Amino acid sequence: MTWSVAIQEIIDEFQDIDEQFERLEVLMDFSEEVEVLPIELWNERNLVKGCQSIAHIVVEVTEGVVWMKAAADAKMVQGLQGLLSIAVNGSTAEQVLLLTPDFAEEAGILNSLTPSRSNGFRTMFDMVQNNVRMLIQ
Amino acid sequence: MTWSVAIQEIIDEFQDIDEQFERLEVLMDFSEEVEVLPIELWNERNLVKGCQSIAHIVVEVTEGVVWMKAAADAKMVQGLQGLLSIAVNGSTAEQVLLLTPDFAEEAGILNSLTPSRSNGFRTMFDMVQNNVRMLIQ
Amino acid sequence: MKQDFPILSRKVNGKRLVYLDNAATTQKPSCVIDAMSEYYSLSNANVHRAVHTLAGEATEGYEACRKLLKKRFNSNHAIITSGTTEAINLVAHAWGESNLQSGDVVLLTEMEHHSDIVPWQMLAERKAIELRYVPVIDGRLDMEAFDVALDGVKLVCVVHTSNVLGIRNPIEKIIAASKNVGARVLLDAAQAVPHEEMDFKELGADFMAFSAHKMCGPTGIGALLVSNDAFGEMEPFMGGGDMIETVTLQGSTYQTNEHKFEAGTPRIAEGVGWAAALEWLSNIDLESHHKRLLSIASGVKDELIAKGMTVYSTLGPEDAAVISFTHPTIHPEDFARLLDAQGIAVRTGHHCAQPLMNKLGISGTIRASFYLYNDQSDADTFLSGIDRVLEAMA
Amino acid sequence: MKQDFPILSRKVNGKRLVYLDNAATTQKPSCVIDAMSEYYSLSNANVHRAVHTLAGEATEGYEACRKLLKKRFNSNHAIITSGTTEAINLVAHAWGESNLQSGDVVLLTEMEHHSDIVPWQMLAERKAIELRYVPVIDGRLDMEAFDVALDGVKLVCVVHTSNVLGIRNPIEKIIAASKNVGARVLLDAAQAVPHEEMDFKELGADFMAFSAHKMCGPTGIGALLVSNDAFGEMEPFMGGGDMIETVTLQGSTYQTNEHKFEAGTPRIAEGVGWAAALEWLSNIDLESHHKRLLSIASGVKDELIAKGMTVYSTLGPEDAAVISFTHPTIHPEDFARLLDAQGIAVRTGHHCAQPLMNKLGISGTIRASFYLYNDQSDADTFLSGIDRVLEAMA
Ligand SMILES: Cc1ncc(COP(=O)(O)O)c(C=O)c1O
Ligand SMILES: Cc1ncc(COP(=O)(O)O)c(C=O)c1O
Repeated sequence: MTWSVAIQEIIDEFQDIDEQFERLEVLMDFSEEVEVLPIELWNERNLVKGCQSIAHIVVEVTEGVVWMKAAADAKMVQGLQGLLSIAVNGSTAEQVLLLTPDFAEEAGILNSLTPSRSNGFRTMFDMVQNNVRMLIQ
Repeated sequence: MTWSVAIQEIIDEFQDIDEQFERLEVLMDFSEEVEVLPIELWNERNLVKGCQSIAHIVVEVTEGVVWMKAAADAKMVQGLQGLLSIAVNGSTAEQVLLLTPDFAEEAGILNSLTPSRSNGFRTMFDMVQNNVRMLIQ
Repeated sequence: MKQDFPILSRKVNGKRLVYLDNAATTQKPSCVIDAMSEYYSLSNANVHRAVHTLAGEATEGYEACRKLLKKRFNSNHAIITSGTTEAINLVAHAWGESNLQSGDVVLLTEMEHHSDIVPWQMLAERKAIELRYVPVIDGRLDMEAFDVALDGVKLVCVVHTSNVLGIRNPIEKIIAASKNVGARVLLDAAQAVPHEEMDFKELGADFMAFSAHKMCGPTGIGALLVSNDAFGEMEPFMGGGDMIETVTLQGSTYQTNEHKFEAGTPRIAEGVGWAAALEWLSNIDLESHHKRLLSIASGVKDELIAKGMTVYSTLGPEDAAVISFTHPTIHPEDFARLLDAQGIAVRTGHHCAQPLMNKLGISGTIRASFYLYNDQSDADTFLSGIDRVLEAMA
Repeated sequence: MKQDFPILSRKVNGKRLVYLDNAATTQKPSCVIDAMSEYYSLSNANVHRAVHTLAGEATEGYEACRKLLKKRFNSNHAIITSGTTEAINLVAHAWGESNLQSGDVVLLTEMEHHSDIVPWQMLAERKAIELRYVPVIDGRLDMEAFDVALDGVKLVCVVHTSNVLGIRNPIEKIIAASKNVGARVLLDAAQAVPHEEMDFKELGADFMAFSAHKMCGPTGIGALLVSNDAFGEMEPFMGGGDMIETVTLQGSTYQTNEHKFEAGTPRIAEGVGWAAALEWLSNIDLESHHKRLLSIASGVKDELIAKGMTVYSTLGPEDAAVISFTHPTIHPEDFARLLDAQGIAVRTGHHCAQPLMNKLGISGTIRASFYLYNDQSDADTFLSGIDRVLEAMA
């Protein structure tokens, strides 16, 4: 398990919730953790493909440190982007490449969402890692 | 129920049999009741359509009396033709037109055969009646 | 009614399942599920051309489905397909290829499901035929435009009942006018057969396509009804076993009945299951359910409007109980997910009708669609579920 | 093994069922029957593009089938169809229409099933392509003639294992030689996948078609595996929901993965059932069963010859345990019916391979085909059943 204390706290928080509705409310709250990608920067290249809502992600690596900006029209998708931001922002490229999407599953978020959505999370996760990989080459 | 004593006897005979194998043996024995249609007279017009084996039937009405000749390469099909011959040969056209294929069901022959075959019997039965109808017009 | 459907006693996210996604697919009564299990446990065999007992039972079971279809819908020809989509593609190939020439016109509507658009666009590319679309105004077909567009048309393809809005189109008028100009008519009846009794001969259409899974039957099977005239004009579509009369290296001859269009091992268990569904439906009074569901849906519609939603369905007296709506700010997906968290299943998206969405000026809706087993308690749960969503998102 | 298959404890005409019609369709283990019932009772919903829980479970269940197919057969692309026949028709349309021109040559064999002949005859008519047939000599493909016929060929279509004779063709050689001349290769693997483990990439063919119902899965579903190269050359076949990316009145764009070829609501319950069958099969050692069944069948073959039958199957070490035979005087139908009376299910007729029948100079055979759950006791019952028929017909 390669996640940070911040992520572990999130996992614990989700695991404490019994009701699916509340879990989704908490997930939506995480949308505030996203550094919002301005609409002028939404384009075909940073569009999240295969996602039903319109979502975009841009990743930067400055002096080895990763930072992502994102936006989505559905609040839950932006919530997932918020989780992802907590997991990657400020980490080193190496740390990000070592991450696996398991933490979302561990938190009970992946299996609480339907496959198309958990795939959406996987897609976003893969997109971030691929971008990091390209940027540090 | 519009069948003759001869048919009733056949029904009784079949109903007395417990084993399907023996029932089929008896059915094949009836193939000897067919007045065989010589091979020179087999043609597209008197071919039984939709039957898996090659079977032919010709019907004559002489002075109001019906007579059929038939042949089939499978012995059980010829057995069914034999049953049909007993039911119609020597009867008047009117009697034949009053017949229904129920007697074969009553004898336990139709449902002991698979649908494609019982349809084969129905097809032959219909063919005989249709021919009689045309011939007396 | 609910106890006939095992799935309805299931809990979703800890709540009683309220299934309001019936326009996508309906649930199955036990008799359908059991008929298929029984088929596989007792009679499974390949059909046609065989003499053993199982094969006879399987053939009888499968062909019983065709017989029931012909009887229920009063049709001389019932071709079994894998669903509405394949049925329409079958018409495009088996009839369209041999009866439409370059320059001929096919008339569609803006309300069509993708399954009644894309096959024609593909045919139009292959054969250089012209496609026209009857416009939608205020959520209904523009019948004046229809009359104008009909000029010189060879085939009219129209959705009987819209899967997005529940609108039942005036198909009797459409068929009469089309017949007047000598056009053949295809009805997309996917959303019609679940909701009303239909007499194919009396309607006078040439083709009617629908799916079993939207009328309590299994997935993987549907049908195309065909008029006598149109049947005679059709050439085979797919080739293979069961559809041939003779095959030689030089060429083949084909069956003359429906089998001509059913290449390969058919959907045997599915036929058995659909037959059970048709038997089950034959004991249901669709008309009284239609009235009951429409009245429940109308109440829901009023409440949704009162709660600030935009509702696109008009729910006229003949329409199906399908409510498409949006909220001014909440994304449909967030909405649907928060309903799902409460055990309520609705669908979101373009519902395979993007041209209609474009016309309505939106990218998607939330759709609640009702069926036989739904009742007022489902509507109440749905509405209080909505309230909770609105509170949470306030 | 037998206790996994509920149908095998059934009695037919008062006798224990001995099911030897496996080349037509195989029986289903309980886990397959139960998986489908469970799907309908717990998770039934339409797949893709939906956010509610049932739709998620249904999508997962259906897509699990595709994943298992890709894994079992080592393929990057697995298109789900309604069976082998539709899979081959899909190739003829989706690949044939856009990659074959007038005058191009497609090479078939005289051993093909109708499903691998008629689609090509129909394509040949549409596009004026040339069909060549590799002849059969002594019940096997004439490989010298194959080498000659290969000249200038664009596509080679060959049955991996014959449904009539059980012959396993030398497909490794056929694929290598075809690739040498730059031809694409389609394998009709309907009778292959039930009997051997196959690695699609290693084989190097471009298309491989097969049906679930011949490998313990449900009716109404099958697959087409496609190589990367060939996949890129395919255009859509049927149009409709699920296969599009966007639809406008002016035209449509399509999905780029397998969904591009799966228009309409897919075979959801069937996918769930097939997935269960694939899981079940993954615990079976096909190779050891192959040896066991071939040895049983060889014994039966010798006995049949001793009893005066003509046997057409050679049963070489790689062939499937399928015995086609005739009796000098007893009509195959009478024979099969008298076996059925004893609970023994065999098939008679041309087995959808009329060209092969013509080559053998007969109109049909009696065929006994063995599968996993058959054992020596079935063979013994079959042989004593034959004895009773011979006595009765003496
Ligand atoms: C060799 C072969 N090819 C093709 C088929 C056709 O398969 P299906 O009828 O399932 O489409 C079969 C089975 O009948 C077969 O045995
Ligand atoms: C109006 C309409 N037409 C066609 C279809 C396509 O049906 P299927 O996906 O069963 O082929 C549907 C269902 O999705 C529909 O609602």
